[in-house]
Amino acid sequence: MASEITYLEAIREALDEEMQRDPNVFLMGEDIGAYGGAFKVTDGLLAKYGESRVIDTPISEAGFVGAAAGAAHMGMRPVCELQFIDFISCAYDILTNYVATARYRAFLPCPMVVRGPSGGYVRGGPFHSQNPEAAFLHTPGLKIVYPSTAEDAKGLMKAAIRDDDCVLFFEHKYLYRRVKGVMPAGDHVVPIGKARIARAGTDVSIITYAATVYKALEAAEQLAAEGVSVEVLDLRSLLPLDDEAIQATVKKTHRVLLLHEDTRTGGIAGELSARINETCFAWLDAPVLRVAAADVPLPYAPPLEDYVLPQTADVVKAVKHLIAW
Amino acid sequence: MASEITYLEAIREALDEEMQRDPNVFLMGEDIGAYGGAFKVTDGLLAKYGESRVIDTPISEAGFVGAAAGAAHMGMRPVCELQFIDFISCAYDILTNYVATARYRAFLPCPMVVRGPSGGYVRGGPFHSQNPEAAFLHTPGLKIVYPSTAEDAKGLMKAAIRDDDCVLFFEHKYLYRRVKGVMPAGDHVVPIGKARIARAGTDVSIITYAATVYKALEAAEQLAAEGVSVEVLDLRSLLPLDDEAIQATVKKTHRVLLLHEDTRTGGIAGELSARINETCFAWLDAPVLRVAAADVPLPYAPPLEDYVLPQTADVVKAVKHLIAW
Amino acid sequence: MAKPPKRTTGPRRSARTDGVPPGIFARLPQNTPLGRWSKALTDAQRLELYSWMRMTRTLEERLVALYKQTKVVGGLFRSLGQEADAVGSAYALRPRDILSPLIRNMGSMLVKGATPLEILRQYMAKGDSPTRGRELNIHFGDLERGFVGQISHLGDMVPVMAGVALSFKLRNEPRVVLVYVGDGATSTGAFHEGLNFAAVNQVPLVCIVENNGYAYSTPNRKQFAGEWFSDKAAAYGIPGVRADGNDVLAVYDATKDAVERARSGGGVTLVELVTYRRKGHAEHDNQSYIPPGELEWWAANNDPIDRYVERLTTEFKVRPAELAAIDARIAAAVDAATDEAERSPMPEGPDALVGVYADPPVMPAEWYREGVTKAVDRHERPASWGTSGGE
Amino acid sequence: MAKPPKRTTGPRRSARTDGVPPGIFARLPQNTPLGRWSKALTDAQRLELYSWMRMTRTLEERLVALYKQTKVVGGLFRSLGQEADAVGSAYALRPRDILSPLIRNMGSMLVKGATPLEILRQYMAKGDSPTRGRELNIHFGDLERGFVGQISHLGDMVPVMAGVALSFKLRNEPRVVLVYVGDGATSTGAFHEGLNFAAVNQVPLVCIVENNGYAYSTPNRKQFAGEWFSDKAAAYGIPGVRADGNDVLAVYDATKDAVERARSGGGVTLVELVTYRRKGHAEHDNQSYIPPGELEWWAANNDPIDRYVERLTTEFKVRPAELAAIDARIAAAVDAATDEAERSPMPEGPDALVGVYADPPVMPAEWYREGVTKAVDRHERPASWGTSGGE
Ligand SMILES: Cc1ncc(C[n+]2csc(CCOP(=O)(O)OP(=O)(O)O)c2C)c(N)n1
Ligand SMILES: Cc1ncc(C[n+]2csc(CCOP(=O)(O)OP(=O)(O)O)c2C)c(N)n1
Ligand SMILES: [Mg+2]
Ligand SMILES: [Mg+2]
Repeated sequence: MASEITYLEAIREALDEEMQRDPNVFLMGEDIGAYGGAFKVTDGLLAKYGESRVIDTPISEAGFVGAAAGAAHMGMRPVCELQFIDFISCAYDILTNYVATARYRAFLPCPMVVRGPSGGYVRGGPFHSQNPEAAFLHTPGLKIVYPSTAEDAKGLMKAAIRDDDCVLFFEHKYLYRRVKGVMPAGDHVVPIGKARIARAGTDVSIITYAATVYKALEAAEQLAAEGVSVEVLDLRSLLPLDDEAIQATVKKTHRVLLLHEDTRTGGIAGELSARINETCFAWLDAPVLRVAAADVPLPYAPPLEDYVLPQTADVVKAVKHLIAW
Repeated sequence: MASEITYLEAIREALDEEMQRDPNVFLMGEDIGAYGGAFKVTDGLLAKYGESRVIDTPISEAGFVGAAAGAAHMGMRPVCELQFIDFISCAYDILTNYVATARYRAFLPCPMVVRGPSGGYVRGGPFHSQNPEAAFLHTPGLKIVYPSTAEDAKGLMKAAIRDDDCVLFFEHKYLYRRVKGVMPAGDHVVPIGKARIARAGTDVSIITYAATVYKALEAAEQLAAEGVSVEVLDLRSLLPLDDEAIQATVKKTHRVLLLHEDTRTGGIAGELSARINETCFAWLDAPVLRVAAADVPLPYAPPLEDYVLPQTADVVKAVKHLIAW
Repeated sequence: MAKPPKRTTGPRRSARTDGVPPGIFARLPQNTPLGRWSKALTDAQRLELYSWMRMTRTLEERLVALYKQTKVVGGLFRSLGQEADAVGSAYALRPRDILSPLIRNMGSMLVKGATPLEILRQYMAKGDSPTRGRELNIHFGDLERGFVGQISHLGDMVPVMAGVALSFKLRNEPRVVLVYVGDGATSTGAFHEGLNFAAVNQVPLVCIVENNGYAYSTPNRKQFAGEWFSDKAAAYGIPGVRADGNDVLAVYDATKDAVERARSGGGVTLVELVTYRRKGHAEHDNQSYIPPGELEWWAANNDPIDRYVERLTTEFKVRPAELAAIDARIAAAVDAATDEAERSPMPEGPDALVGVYADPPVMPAEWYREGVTKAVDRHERPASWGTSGGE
Repeated sequence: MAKPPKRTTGPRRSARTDGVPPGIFARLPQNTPLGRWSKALTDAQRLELYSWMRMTRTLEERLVALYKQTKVVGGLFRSLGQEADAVGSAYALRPRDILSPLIRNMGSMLVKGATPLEILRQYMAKGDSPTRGRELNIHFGDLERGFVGQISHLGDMVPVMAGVALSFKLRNEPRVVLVYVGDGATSTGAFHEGLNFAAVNQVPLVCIVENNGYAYSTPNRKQFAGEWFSDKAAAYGIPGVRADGNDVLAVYDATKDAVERARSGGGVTLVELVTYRRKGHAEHDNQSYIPPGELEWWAANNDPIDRYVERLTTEFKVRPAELAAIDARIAAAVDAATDEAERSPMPEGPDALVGVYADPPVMPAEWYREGVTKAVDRHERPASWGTSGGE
């Protein structure tokens, strides 16, 4: 009888099951072996699979992400942990120039996963709270997922490891131990590229992902009390985007709020707004609005972080504005 | 009596004048000294200013861009050349994490310019044709400019060097020797953050920048013959964006085409579409459409590059679609 | 070419316990003979060195107490057992010289004039802390006093400080730059690019590798296939030096040699200071990965403060009472600073929008905050509605 | 610690003309005495080495002709004077070993089975070229034959090939990986991170630094403050070797030593091959930055093919006629390949959308192309228009 496990445990379970299933799957990263990773995601896997499949690396994000690509060409399926996703910037060149283009320019398969703790609301300051997804959105060849539930964390990780291309797997550290779920029995795989309706509604659609899914749900709850029916779409995959699901919710409610934790300018909401405009213009009863972080580096002190990041009250206010439109 | 000079010469003239004006301005980059740079932008400056102000660097984009930041803290005004802007990915960490946040987190001024030949239409293939601007759009603390004319190339370079923050200065290599202009007399500075109406019109607005400004102008010319009046807005600055100018043209024509050379998904047009929707929704008579590169790495063979990049005929077709709306 | 190819072989690895310098168990540590610079130190200066080391330890112990009371926001990083390398190296600088600390170089910052009050406020994320609550722990700086705040991304400070040093060279200022990296950070591309850039340009830079045996949980042997980090100097064509990082006078001598060589135009030096990290990476780290006995051995046999006290009282005839007086003065200072820091206010939310750029000075507030509605005022559609084409 | 700090000093720089190995003007080049491996070469193998060097030069000369006829799309990169280092090093590999070439390693690719036809089609951007017109010049690979296509970003292939080597180690395959970098590429962070990763994991990797004196226009002294790139091995705790890159047999010996050490579990070796770039960075480069006489000296005194021919005909008693026959065969092969490559079609535009991902296999065409309009069909607003709330 399956019991609840956390988002973090769900990721570990996926890694464990995939390593069990496929001997080509192995892990690389800083302090992921004996220590089990900064957040203990890989805890226990060294003991179970040994040093050749759980490799502690030097502090060299470009080094081991590049090495993952080389191993992937040869049929291995590496999963790289970035101690914090903020350090993915050190592998930006390798990922966008080498990895993303390998199949296209050289017909080299590059099945690999790059994962790491992401996001804010944890007083991590400017270098331990980042949401870098938008920086990779215009890099054809990469896939990007960012789950909000334990079930999706597990199912998407399994899909990512089995995917024949490179998947950037963002894990929200605020959710690591705060959200729990009961894993579906059997080989639970969540397809990449499919969004999820987190809450059905008829008046306004909130399209979001990761930690802000919960801000949206809280807001929806409050608004329901006031008779406003909010639909919450959890994208889960950011590249490719689930255009069908996006268009369906827009054409259902005619009012759209885009919500994310990344900065307003240059965040993924821009791409969403453009797509909605291109495909659902006539269905819109109000402008597509965005609630996002202010355009500043994320500061560390609680009052500052709370001020910069989107809060439930902001979502409520924005939804009311859309309704009043 | 000023005569015409090229876009490339205009940049050199700006560098020269600023080095003359301010002894703190100096240049760093690969092969910029004796060789004058891969495209000869800095040709002659070594002879004029000497090795201490025109510094050939090892092949270390993170190294010399980081060094520029340190020198900038101490009151210098470094201008870094990336041999091709494609290599800015190697300095991505330093730029987004160190440089962009220096003022905010540590009150350290970081007046520096990072410049380099960008863009396609030159058969450069996937690693010598990139348009990385969108990757920096969600990095508060950076500024981004991307001129399309020789006059703006000079005026914006002077503004960038005088700016007290880091400016990413993208130069379109297709335009280097193809476009010419007569420089305005005197100290010609073009303010960062101000767009330019490249052609006035009343029926449709094309908002674009860099090389595709000319695709837009060609299309406008063809469409004029068919009685369609197209306004072309050349953004010039991408961060910050000129919201006033964008709103003005939208509210004037009610129909908007966003055009850029970067990939459709994740390109800057997304941000533009979102802003237009948020601020001009009721003025729109048709959806905001995008013409951009296909979502693939840019291939090298002429038929492939031509197929992937936006062409004048695409713009004409999209404008007609907007008009017919 | 004329001569047949010569084979140069990399350093051999001598057997050793992870993270513990070879032979460290073999003999008890011995102090390095006094060098040119430490010989010239006055009694007062030797006591000053002691006070900075003591201040470092006392302040960190206070921070631990505050951390346990959850008054510290975020993680707490200790330099227990590394006080000598931080203090002795920074002490080798002149007032106008500049350093960039690592997370374990609070001692270096104190030497350069950072105050306990500033550090306490930083750790408590106070609004009047040096970064106004924007950055964590000791991530702050002051160009006037001569220290530049680090960022988290390891290695990045090397190219940055190489650039600071470049500015000194370009302006012929007789100033020197000191940048600290850990054993782990030497694996980063930024370290490599920055140090090579500095070496080629012969800027006045001293790069200190604090070899404390571990990078988080990673022992040296998983970080580097060689034996000594000072051997990396050969890759940059610069001198590489190694010193006992727990002998504050040896640290001072080795660093000052390099600093004064840099000042006189001798370029870059890589200085490895061999020490040991006795606490976890941060307070939350239980150090389960440390071989048994290792921590205890270092605590018992190679504590930099114990070693220095021993030396002061014997070799330099300092009376224990003098040291006790210093300890008391420091304890009082830390108490006072703690009370004041606790009284400090937290920052105000809207301050988060200030100072991203010189121009504009403030970022716009989101429209749904504080009744800001500009961006999305309900649009009044103009007369031209429906008709296509403009006014 | 016990012993006083030891100072290890970086290599001294000996005076030399930029980019020219010290003493190279002092004496004429002498061949390195035959080593263990070259001694074992058969006559046929020695001639094979010759043919690959000749093929490299002949093919590049053909490319120059096509370039002048503007039949080459993009730049043309020569390895004139470096044929020995490319061919001799690749010849040290076994069929199942894998290498990653640099822009000047066409010769290495030929040894590994790349054909003139493939290379000509690549340079002409033909639709049936190995990358179907997606990538330039010799940027292509074939895992079966054992070469991985490089990307432009220098240094990146080092971590990638370290990963290929890691896969061999993890699977206990007796295969070795060879990665080439230039003197300039050693300054990149990727080179450092990749080589250190490989060294720590003791993977079967050989890293060859082709020291040809210049990186584009940048002479060695502006790239590296040391003297020999092989000295960088100390920074990774691996053996560093140096050989005369213009002596094909010396190159073969030095590389094969490293390759077989790697195969037998000996880990990583850094091999510096000292050679000279006699053409510009690419054909457009007029080499104005080269000190007078340098190019001429190398052409006259240290051409790797001339040196090898001399040696073959004297030391190994090869008849000039044999070599002439090889040359003729190669010329004919290049002629035939050229004709065939010229007949090849250019790629079709829509092929650009294929194969970015395994899934989806094809990217959607833009709606304004070929009557695709899906994305922007004129929307039919549903009944609910104007009423807020859904169906
Ligand atoms: C580029 C980068 N990767 C990873 C990290 C996460 N991280 C922070 S400290 C640390 C260990 C640092 O070890 P070392 O350099 O030896 O310094 P020490 O903590 O021992 O003083 C790591 C891996 C980081 N800050 N930056
Ligand atoms: C990261 C990076 N920066 C800059 C360049 C531009 N570039 C291409 S080749 C080259 C010089 C390479 O010199 P070297 O490594 O010595 O190889 P060589 O051409 O001499 O064989 C440069 C600077 C690049 N390709 N990658
Ligand atoms: Mg350490
Ligand atoms: Mg070279």
